[in-house]
Amino acid sequence: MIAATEPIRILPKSRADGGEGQFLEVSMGPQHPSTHGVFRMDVVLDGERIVKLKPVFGYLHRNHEKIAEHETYLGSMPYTDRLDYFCSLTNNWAYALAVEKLAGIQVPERAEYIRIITAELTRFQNHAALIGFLTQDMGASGTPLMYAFRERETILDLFESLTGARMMCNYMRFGGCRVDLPAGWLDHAKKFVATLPRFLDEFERLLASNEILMARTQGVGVLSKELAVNAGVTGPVLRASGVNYDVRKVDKYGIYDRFAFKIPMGEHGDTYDRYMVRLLEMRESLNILNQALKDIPEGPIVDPKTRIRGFKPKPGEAYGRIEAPKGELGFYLVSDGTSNPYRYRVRPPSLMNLTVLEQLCIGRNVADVVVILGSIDIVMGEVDR
Amino acid sequence: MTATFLILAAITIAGTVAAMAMRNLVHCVLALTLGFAGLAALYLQLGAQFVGLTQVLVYVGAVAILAVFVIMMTQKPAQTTESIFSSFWLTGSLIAALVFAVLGWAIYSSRLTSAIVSPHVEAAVRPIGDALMHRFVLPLEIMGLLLTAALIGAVVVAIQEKRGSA
Amino acid sequence: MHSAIQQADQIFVALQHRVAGYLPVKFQSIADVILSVIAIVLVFAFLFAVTTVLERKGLGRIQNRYGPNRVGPAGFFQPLADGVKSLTKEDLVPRAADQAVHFMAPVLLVIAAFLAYAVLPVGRNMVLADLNAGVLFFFAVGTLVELAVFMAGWSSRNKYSLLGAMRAIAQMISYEVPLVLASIVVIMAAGSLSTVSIVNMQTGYSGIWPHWFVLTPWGFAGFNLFMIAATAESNRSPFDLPEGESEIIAGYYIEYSGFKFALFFLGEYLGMFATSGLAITLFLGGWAAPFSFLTWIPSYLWFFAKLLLMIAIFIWIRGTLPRLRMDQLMNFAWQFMLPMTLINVFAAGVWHFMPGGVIRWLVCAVLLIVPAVLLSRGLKQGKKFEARTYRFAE
Amino acid sequence: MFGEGILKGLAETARNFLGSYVSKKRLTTVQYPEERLPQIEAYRNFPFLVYDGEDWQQGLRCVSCFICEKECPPKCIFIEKSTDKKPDAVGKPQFYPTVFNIDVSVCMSCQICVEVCPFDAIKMDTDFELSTDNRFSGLLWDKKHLAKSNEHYHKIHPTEAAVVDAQLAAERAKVAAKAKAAAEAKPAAAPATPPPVPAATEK
Repeated sequence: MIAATEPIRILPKSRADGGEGQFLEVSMGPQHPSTHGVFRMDVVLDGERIVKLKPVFGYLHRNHEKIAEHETYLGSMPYTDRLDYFCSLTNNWAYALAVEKLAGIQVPERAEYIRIITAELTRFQNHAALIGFLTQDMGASGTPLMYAFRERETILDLFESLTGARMMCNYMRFGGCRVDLPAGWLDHAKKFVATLPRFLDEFERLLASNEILMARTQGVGVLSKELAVNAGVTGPVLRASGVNYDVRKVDKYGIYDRFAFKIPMGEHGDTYDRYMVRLLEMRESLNILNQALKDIPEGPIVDPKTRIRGFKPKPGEAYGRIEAPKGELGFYLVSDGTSNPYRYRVRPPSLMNLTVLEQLCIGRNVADVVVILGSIDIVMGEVDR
Repeated sequence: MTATFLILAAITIAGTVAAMAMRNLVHCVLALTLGFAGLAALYLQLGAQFVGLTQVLVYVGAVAILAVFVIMMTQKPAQTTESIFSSFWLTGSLIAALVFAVLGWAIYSSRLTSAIVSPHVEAAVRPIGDALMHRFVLPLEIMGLLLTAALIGAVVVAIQEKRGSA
Repeated sequence: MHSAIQQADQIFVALQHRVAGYLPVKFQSIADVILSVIAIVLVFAFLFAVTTVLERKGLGRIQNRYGPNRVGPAGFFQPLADGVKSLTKEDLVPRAADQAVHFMAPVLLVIAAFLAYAVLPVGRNMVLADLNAGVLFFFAVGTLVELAVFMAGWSSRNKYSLLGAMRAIAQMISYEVPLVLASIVVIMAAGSLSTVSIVNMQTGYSGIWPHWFVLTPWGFAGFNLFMIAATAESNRSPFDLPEGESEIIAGYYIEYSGFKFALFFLGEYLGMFATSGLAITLFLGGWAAPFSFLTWIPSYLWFFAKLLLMIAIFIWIRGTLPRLRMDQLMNFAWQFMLPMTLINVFAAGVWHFMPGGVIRWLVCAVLLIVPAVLLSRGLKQGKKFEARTYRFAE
Repeated sequence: MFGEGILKGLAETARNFLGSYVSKKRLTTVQYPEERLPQIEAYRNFPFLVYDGEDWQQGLRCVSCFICEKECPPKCIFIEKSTDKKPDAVGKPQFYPTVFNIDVSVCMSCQICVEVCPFDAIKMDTDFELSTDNRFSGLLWDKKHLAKSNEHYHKIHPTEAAVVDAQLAAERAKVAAKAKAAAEAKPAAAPATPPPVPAATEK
């Protein structure tokens, strides 16, 4: 927002830009209803057409990486919850994976299953909420969002009864998970997962063939394959552009190779594809969940050899990455043999995906910017760290 | 000359004077709109509903909005600092006085004014429509044709400009 | 008509005359007008209060929530709480704002919104002014709203409000054309611009069925076109771009707070009621009962029942649809609404000159449906927008 | 035909609108102050210090070993060690904290302190209504405020507390046996430690 005393600044159009008239410079954010947190876009408008867009972030910077260098390895775990606060369990997993690689820890099978179940539930609720937010940005007065949150509540209840917290789970541990599934959790989860296809059907009936939604998203914010790959975009945004890259398939981390699931691919790389790819991914997540909930074995949930206190991995470095709901989430750790990491670096998918925002928005409308931003799916906690 | 007429006339004149005297362009347009509205009210007071309401619809609804839109799109919202009195004010007022005199003479010498019928002629919609469709159908059609031509011309010009810039 | 029923129907008219009758004859006519104005202001302000609750509760239920349910029984005193809140809030005016225009905008908006009710017959003999150009009056007053919106958007000296005002004016001007054209079919059929005589045209019955204009092909199409245009005129979802909560935050009234904000809110809802009221007057028989055996219910109740139904539909649509984009909105206005309304005028003419019967129905229906399908295909831009199928990678 | 998807969507919202009156399951809202969800056993929010027995000062299990203070990620714990010793939960003479403060506004309820505590002295509470009108002293909880009885622990996390109690009882027996052996070996030594606090042994 401009200060009240400041006159409205209008940039003169140069001849090179074509035509007469003036540009309008608007600062969208950091307090704007659809910037998904404290994010700012310096937008130069020609009428309502975007001429220039500069993403400005850092308003939510919390020094995550530097703090982690002064924490013990375990002490950083609760902080990872707060990166992408919608998917704390996948963040936990990525960090645990990196430390396990660093220290060479094996994870018991039951823990792997629990990790996959929680991660896929996380993916489901993230995508559902995202589609809700996306349609909210399109002005659907929150109806799809509320439907998504209705289901998300139940998933969060499951998380709460397992981990003790709804969002800041802090559940994974090096070499496994913190606590075992409580009694009756599996039955409850099975019953709930069985109801989810019905919710997806409802979602599709509500939105998928809606003409307004199609008109608002098809052909909007087209991300080409080349640009996506060059900019390091990952996750559903990349797959919507037609690049077959999913860390679950590429790395087969955990025990993902045991499950049969497919990766939905987009073709046009526009907002509609990004939206549909997520919708289809949710169905695939349900596939994985059904298999995992059926096959989960009994056994220990944590490698008994790992120590909680005085955990000191041998000197070295490791990069652990997973397919988080928003894309490839990686943790790069350097150990010098002490109890805290020498270097701790996060590769946040939101930030990498956000870098293409300007290219997607140039030439579009103000109304398209919020939709494109919504379809990229950012969480500022992860972007700014 | 009733009280209503006096009030409405005062509003109309005040609006138009303000439209000339104010410094901020948007204020001028808004004052002008007040003048238009006052005029419309005068028509309504005379019982000419159709004319009065068309005055509102066209002048307040379209002309004023158009003017305002143009100002909003093109002008910097800064206020002018120069004097509102042009250096040609003497010439201007002379011409105005002349025009006014001619108009006044024309009205006073006209036969229409000498034979005022009744102030309560109901200028209803139907007679106007009848008149437009029967007696004045040719002028109406010509006007329509002219406006259509102007519209098409504007579109053509706009398209050419767009091509030129692209 | 039975005299007791008649009394119930005319109770407010009688009351008005009774009260005015206490005054000297000289002041009676002006007292009549003042009483009607007071009644309109009170009733529609009350309806506004009720509608805000109903909208929030209805939207809540659509979204599987409760909606407001804390203040008073079932939350129905919520508007009181909102009113107290907006009255006690600080009235902020930006320092760079044009103070006078900033102040006048909401006032003008509310005045314009209330003026429109002067020509709406809310019941038998219940109209403030039976102008013989009533419909024209309605549209003329409607243009004042545009001016108020412009004043609000421009005077706030805020870029978002400027964008909002630009959007609002462009949208309102564009949709005024189809709005007027859609109502022209009724004026053609009724042969009058007076709202009262338009309603009177529709009060008859064939058997039990009413003579509403909506029950003809051109009337049905006209009603739908009118409602779409009215939705756009009153800035309701899916045409709520001027407010565009998620895009330009609140559009033209972003810099208003407290009671002035409430006035904008009020003006917007009043505009919605007024256009709905006009749609009822033009197409849905005004205060006439839907079936001949229901005429014993007082006429004003029918009017408000229809109005509430329209409001419910507005809420329902708001709870479902995403917003259009500016260019799509404009395309819709000029590529679909305008041709359709013109075709509808033509169809109404055909209906007028054809002898009654099934053939007339068929001809008119074909005349309307075929272009509607063709034009909607054009809107999809040659199948550019369609549901897609996706491939899966292993 | 244009409008088909819109109509489908309208049907869906209408179904949900009516459904919210028919099925209670659709309405997920809980009318909070009057209506409360059943407490989930695993739920955690803000730690407390466990004490055994009646007297919170005597029964405090904490031995002020500073592990939690060191491990706490946001560093919201502040401990000062005593100079004298008192018997701890299993009967060994240990130091005790003279000051034990946790800052509510900093704590993020991550449970790390609970995990690292070797003495089962600090556990997670379930009370989430911690708001106060004093943001300075009202949000800095001291030892007295933090201390909660073992019964409270049993009430909020029964399964977990039972396991902890069993472990403690086993250790206590071991210590008692050791003490007994020591006492037998050195009968002339100073009188044995006072008997363990009864509350924990009841289970």
